[in-house]
Amino acid sequence: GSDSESGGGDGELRVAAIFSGPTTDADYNALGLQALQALEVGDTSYSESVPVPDIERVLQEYVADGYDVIWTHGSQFYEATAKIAAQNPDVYFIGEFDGQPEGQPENVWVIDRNFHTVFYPLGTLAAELSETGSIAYLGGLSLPFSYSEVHAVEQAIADSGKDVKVNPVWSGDFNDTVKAQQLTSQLLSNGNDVIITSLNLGVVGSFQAINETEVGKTWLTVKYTDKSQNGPDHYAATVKYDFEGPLAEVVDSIEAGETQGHYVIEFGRGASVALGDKVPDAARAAVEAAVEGISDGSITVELDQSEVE
Amino acid sequence: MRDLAWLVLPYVASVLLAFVVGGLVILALGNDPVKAFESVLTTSFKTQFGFVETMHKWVTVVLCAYAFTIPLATGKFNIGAEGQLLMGATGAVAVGILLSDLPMIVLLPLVLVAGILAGAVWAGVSAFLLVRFGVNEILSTVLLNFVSFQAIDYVASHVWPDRGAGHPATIRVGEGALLPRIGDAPNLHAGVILTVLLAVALAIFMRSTATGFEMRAVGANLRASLVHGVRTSRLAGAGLVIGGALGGLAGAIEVAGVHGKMLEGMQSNFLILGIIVGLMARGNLVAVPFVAFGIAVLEVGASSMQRSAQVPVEVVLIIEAMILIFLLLSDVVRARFRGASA
Amino acid sequence: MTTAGAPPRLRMSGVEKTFGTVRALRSARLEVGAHEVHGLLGGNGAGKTTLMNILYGLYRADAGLIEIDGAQVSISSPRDAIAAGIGMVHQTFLQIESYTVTENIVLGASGLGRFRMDLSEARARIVELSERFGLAVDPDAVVEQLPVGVRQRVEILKALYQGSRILILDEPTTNLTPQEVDDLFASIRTMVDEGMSVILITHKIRETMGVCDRMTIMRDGQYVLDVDRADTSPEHLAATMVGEEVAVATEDADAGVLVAAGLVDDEVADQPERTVETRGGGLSARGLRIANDHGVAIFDDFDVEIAPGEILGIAGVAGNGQVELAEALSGVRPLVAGTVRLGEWELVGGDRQRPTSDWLSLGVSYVPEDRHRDGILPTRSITENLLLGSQRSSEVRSRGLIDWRRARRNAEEVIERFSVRASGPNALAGDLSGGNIQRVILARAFARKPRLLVLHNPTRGLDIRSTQFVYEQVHAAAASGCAVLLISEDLDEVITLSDRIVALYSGSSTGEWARGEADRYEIGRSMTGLVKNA
Amino acid sequence: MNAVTDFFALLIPAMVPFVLAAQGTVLSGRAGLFNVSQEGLMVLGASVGFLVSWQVGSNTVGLLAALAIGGLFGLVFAYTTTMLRLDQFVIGLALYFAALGLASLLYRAVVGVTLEPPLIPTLKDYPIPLLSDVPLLGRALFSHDLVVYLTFLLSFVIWWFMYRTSAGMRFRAVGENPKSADSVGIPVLRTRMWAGVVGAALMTVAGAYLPMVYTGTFTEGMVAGRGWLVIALAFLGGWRPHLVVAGAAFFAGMEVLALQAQVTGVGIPHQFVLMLPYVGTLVVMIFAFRWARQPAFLGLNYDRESRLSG
Ligand SMILES: Nc1ncnc2c1ncn2[C@@H]1O[C@H](COP(=O)(O)OP(=O)(O)OP(=O)(O)O)[C@@H](O)[C@H]1O
Ligand SMILES: Nc1ncnc2c1ncn2[C@@H]1O[C@H](COP(=O)(O)OP(=O)(O)OP(=O)(O)O)[C@@H](O)[C@H]1O
Ligand SMILES: [Mg+2]
Ligand SMILES: [Mg+2]
Repeated sequence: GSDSESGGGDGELRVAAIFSGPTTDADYNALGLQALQALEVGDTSYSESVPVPDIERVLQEYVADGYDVIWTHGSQFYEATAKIAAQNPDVYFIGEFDGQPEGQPENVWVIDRNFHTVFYPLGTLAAELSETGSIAYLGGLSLPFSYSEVHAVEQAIADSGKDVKVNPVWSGDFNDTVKAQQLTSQLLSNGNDVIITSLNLGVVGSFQAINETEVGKTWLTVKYTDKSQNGPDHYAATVKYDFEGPLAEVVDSIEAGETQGHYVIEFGRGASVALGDKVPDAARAAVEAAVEGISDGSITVELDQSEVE
Repeated sequence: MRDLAWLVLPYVASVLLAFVVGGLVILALGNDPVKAFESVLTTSFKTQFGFVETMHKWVTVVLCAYAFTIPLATGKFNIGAEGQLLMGATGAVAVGILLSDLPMIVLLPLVLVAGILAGAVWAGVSAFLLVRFGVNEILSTVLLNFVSFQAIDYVASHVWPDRGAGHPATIRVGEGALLPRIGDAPNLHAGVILTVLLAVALAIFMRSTATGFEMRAVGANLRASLVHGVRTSRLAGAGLVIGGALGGLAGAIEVAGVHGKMLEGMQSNFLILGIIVGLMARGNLVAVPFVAFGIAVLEVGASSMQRSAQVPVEVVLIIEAMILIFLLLSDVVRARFRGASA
Repeated sequence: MTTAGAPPRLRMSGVEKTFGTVRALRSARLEVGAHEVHGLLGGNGAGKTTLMNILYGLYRADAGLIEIDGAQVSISSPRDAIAAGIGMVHQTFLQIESYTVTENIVLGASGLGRFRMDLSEARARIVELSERFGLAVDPDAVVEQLPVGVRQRVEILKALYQGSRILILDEPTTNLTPQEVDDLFASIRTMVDEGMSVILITHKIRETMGVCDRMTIMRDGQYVLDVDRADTSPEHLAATMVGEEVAVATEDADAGVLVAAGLVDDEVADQPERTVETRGGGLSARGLRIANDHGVAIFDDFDVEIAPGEILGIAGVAGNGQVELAEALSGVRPLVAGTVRLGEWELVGGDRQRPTSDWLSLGVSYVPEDRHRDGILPTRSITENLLLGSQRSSEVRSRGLIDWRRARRNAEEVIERFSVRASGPNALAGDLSGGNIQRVILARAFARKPRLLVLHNPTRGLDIRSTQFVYEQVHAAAASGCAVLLISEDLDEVITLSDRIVALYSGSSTGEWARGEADRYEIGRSMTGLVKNA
Repeated sequence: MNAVTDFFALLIPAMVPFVLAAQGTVLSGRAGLFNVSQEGLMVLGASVGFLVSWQVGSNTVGLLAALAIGGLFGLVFAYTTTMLRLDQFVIGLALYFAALGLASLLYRAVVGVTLEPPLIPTLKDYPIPLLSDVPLLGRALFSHDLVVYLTFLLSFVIWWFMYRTSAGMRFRAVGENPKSADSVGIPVLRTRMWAGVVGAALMTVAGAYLPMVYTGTFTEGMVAGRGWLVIALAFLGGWRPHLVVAGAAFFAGMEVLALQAQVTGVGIPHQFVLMLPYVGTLVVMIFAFRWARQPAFLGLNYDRESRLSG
């Protein structure tokens, strides 16, 4: 299956992508599809809603179908990607990971999502915005990358010198809007005034909850795509991701014969922080300074994946 | 021979009809139905890999179907195969990780037994509540599924988490915990043989042992069985426990044969597939493996349908629904036909 | 009773009905006049119930005509039937167990409206009806707690409440005492006097002769004959019902056939002498305390002794502890207290009660009253049904597994020997007729060479031929030294078969008679707890 | 006090989807129909309810559309099981699949791939005058959207219908003993048909409530197993409309408590906290033998001419 039947001519790459959720999610998977479709290659194809237990099979099928480059969008797929890559040295793979994987095969590119670094400015922002001294981190599954996000936020708050406490909670599902709504209401009524979310679609529920509260007192931050229209009055910031640039760059490198590599997403390279209009200037300045500091290397965000609870 | 034809015909006819209706849906969505169905029917057989994947799926579907069918023989609905599978997987990885240094000859049996026991215990909770307190088994098995989701999340993120997985998963079990492989790579795991043997043994068990007979008797008429010396409530409980053990074995084989670890989501939709196979086989244990094979081909093929013809995954669900409905309808048609010709 | 010229109250003609491959009715017909009690007679499976179900709209006829008072009516559901003035009391009561008498009676009534649920008016009418027709019930009782006799009155009241002009009673007397039967017949007479027509299905010729004005006889789904009572005799009816071959047999009237037909009065029944050797080794149950399903002890300190070869008959009205007693003495219902010994074996004693399977293997065979509910696996083959209960015995197994080949051969033999009418050993038990189901159950019971046989209503609803067959088997078992406990609500049966009779009322014995001493009405009175024969 | 108020303010809306779908289940069940497609129907209701609200710009129309599509599915269920007498369990599962597939397919067809999920306004709260001013619990109990009030009103109406009207007495008879009901002229099949239709319609409305109150948008996983729990709830409530409300309160209460426990941090891993509602229900069921009975003919098809279904 392909978007362009005529593709696959000489020198034209055939690229396949595998997504973990539906591409209609207006979030992580939609971003992926957008990046895939922006590629200027011979032929693209994708599978969506592929559960982790099925990933090896789908990878194998794409290999059998003769695709040149296969991209798995989501770090849960990395292990299988590396495994299949080792078995198929003639096919190129792009996997995603948080950090630097060990034993990366010759034919695998890694896109490092670098979440912890990107979350640091949110910690700075929260420290500035919080009046109650109590903020919350609302995640989906308690995975190592979400622990690293929490630690990065804590590091930023410590660096800011403010006395603010982070309360991490997990809804158990990145897309469960209902649980997110209920948890957010609870968090707010418990005095947390900034909610840093690390959810996919679930955040829509969080907006519903925060919209019930007083404007200017409570704030919400978002991951991946700009969802400010859900609650512009409480919207503080998005850490925006864009896979278009990184993917194109990686595919170009592969075409150029560079088959292995580690592409780190950074500010300006696939990631950015966008702030809401309502955010006060002081906070805005602090965030900009943090982004600046990370980019010029004066701030190093530690990758700490140890458990929080 | 004619009887066999009568048995197989409705399955074939309903699959065909379902494909016709599904094809219309695909056409309406602007995709190519011929291409889509071609990949559904050939993915499992075109490559050795496709076949291996199909057989591995078959193993789990068959076991989950038994997990549903055997309690059903005693009139009990086990809707808990996914919880039992997950707990079986938990038991299997626990042994496979804790005793990872043991040689295969010792470790592998322990892993499988741990899976079986864990599944049996999990279903045993429902069985106990049923026999002792009369708690409806549909209710308890459904609820225990939800409990098991949380339990394995805990195990996969706190007890033996694999930090690099990017997904809640445990670290890998020891080498000795893995099922041996048959033939050249890509190859089948030995769980396939185990399942075939088990299918034969279960068919004999239900047909020709006193306990198997009693189970069927209880399903046919509980009161009459009681009056004739069958310990009915114990048997209904036993049916659930055996079903749970098979669900647990499915989990252990997924660990030892497919993933080498436990990971969230590994229950996939095996619960529903198992129930469907059980219902399509109409409780006939001999038919279960064959129906399960058809479903495994369909499942593997379906996901390739979206790859090769870019048909949305949802359509597969709709086709599966159609197959079920047409299969039932074929009964009605057959009854009318026979009545008319008699 | 029809006056010449005027059309009859009901006329059914040319009725055809096929179930799958069974032709249940072939051009059946029936004519019932006004002010008439009309008997509908025939053996098991003759099509009586089917014909009436068609009249009541429960079955759809393949062909046929129904006329009421000369006008053709079309009845496609019970609703239509009720509207046409037809009421039916089914063989198995169609009641909502958890509802009260009043609720059950008014359930389908049209006068109630959709929403308003004021039952007081209805209640008053029920009280009035029950007085008028002599059908005493408590309108506020919950149906599941009522004895069978009362539940039957509820069914009749239901039909009366709906304003039926034609009332169908399908085997209404099976569970009643002689007194209750008399009361029922009195009520029927009142109804007929008020202008109703009653159709009475029964296997008992004596009852037919006692109450019916006219009768129709069916055989194999066909109309055979209809006659006025005055123009027939019991012998003639019996002969017509069972068909020619047996008609010859009635010449040298075997008492069994006659009793089975309900033909004989007790005076007539000078039963053949039977000698019972009184030797040890029979059943000895002492100090029985037995509770019902609600945990209430119905029997307290009750004793039963049966010698080998002896038939002990328990006479009683349903609901006086028969089910509990039968189940307790067959090991199905645990005792609260007491001991049970069978020969040298202690089945219950001390604190120990052996499980049912032990009772079975020690030679206790139980033929339960409700054969569909307790006796068979309806969706299983005859072969499997015959195996039920002995699946753990070494006789049916080879190398640990059940030997189905042998079981099937055994089933073929049984079908042959007990003349079960079935397509073969693979036929499903649920598809058999009541009489044939009973044959399978008896075959299973006898195959174990029982030392104690507990029979509960073994011939209820069976036709003459099947009944006679059961009696022969019981005699054969007793002759081989088996102790037999016969619990039956059919007094004729108890009197004919038993060596000793005990009347049961409310969990205690209200009288005991030796063979030949018994008088129907005296036993009947004891059954209602009126007299205590010391 | 704040905590208690919060608890009830969260509890009431959390109950709504459970109550609506469970009343639908009970209504079908009391007529003898055991429909197990709740999960699928709720997802479908959420999808259709959302999509129609979004396109038309009216949540009321969205709710009605969800009602209609549920009725349609109910009609298929009721027709195939009463008229054709197909197995209820299989048909229920088939409809579960079909509904699940249709829900996603419709969303894909109408919305497709976008980075900005469409939004609908969530339902407005209408505080009940006077009652909502009662101190302490007034606001928590009496300041909700109209669907909340309608849900509780409907539960009362269903209870009243079943136990206080003669039509309800007949209705229950159909699930207890269809042959008896038939024999007194109650139209068994027609009763089952409409019970199946209304029951399924309530299930889809229950699903439609989720996007309308919690999120303003549709996501595939938003029902998150609630449909399966509804089946458990029907058994928990002994198939009685009033006990089902109590059961839903218990269920939703445990769910809210579990969240609250997590937020306040009770020091045990959140997975165990999230198990609470399910384990709690199992424990309650141990004591539920008093009321836990089910309609005698639940899940069995009625065939007038077959003795086995009488
Ligand atoms: N519901 C049914 N389904 C299939 N066959 C039936 C059904 N009811 C009756 N039959 C068939 O119709 C024939 C006539 O049955 P029917 O019930 O009318 O007999 P009957 O005269 O009432 O017998 P009995 O004296 O035993 O009550 C039976 O032999 C049986 O095979
Ligand atoms: N579902 C069915 N399939 C086939 N035959 C049936 C069915 N239902 C009833 N029958 C037949 O109808 C006939 C009469 O039915 P009926 O209910 O009167 O039974 P019966 O012989 O009188 O026994 P009992 O009095 O114990 O119910 C029997 O021959 C029975 O086998
Ligand atoms: Mg009959
Ligand atoms: Mg009969």
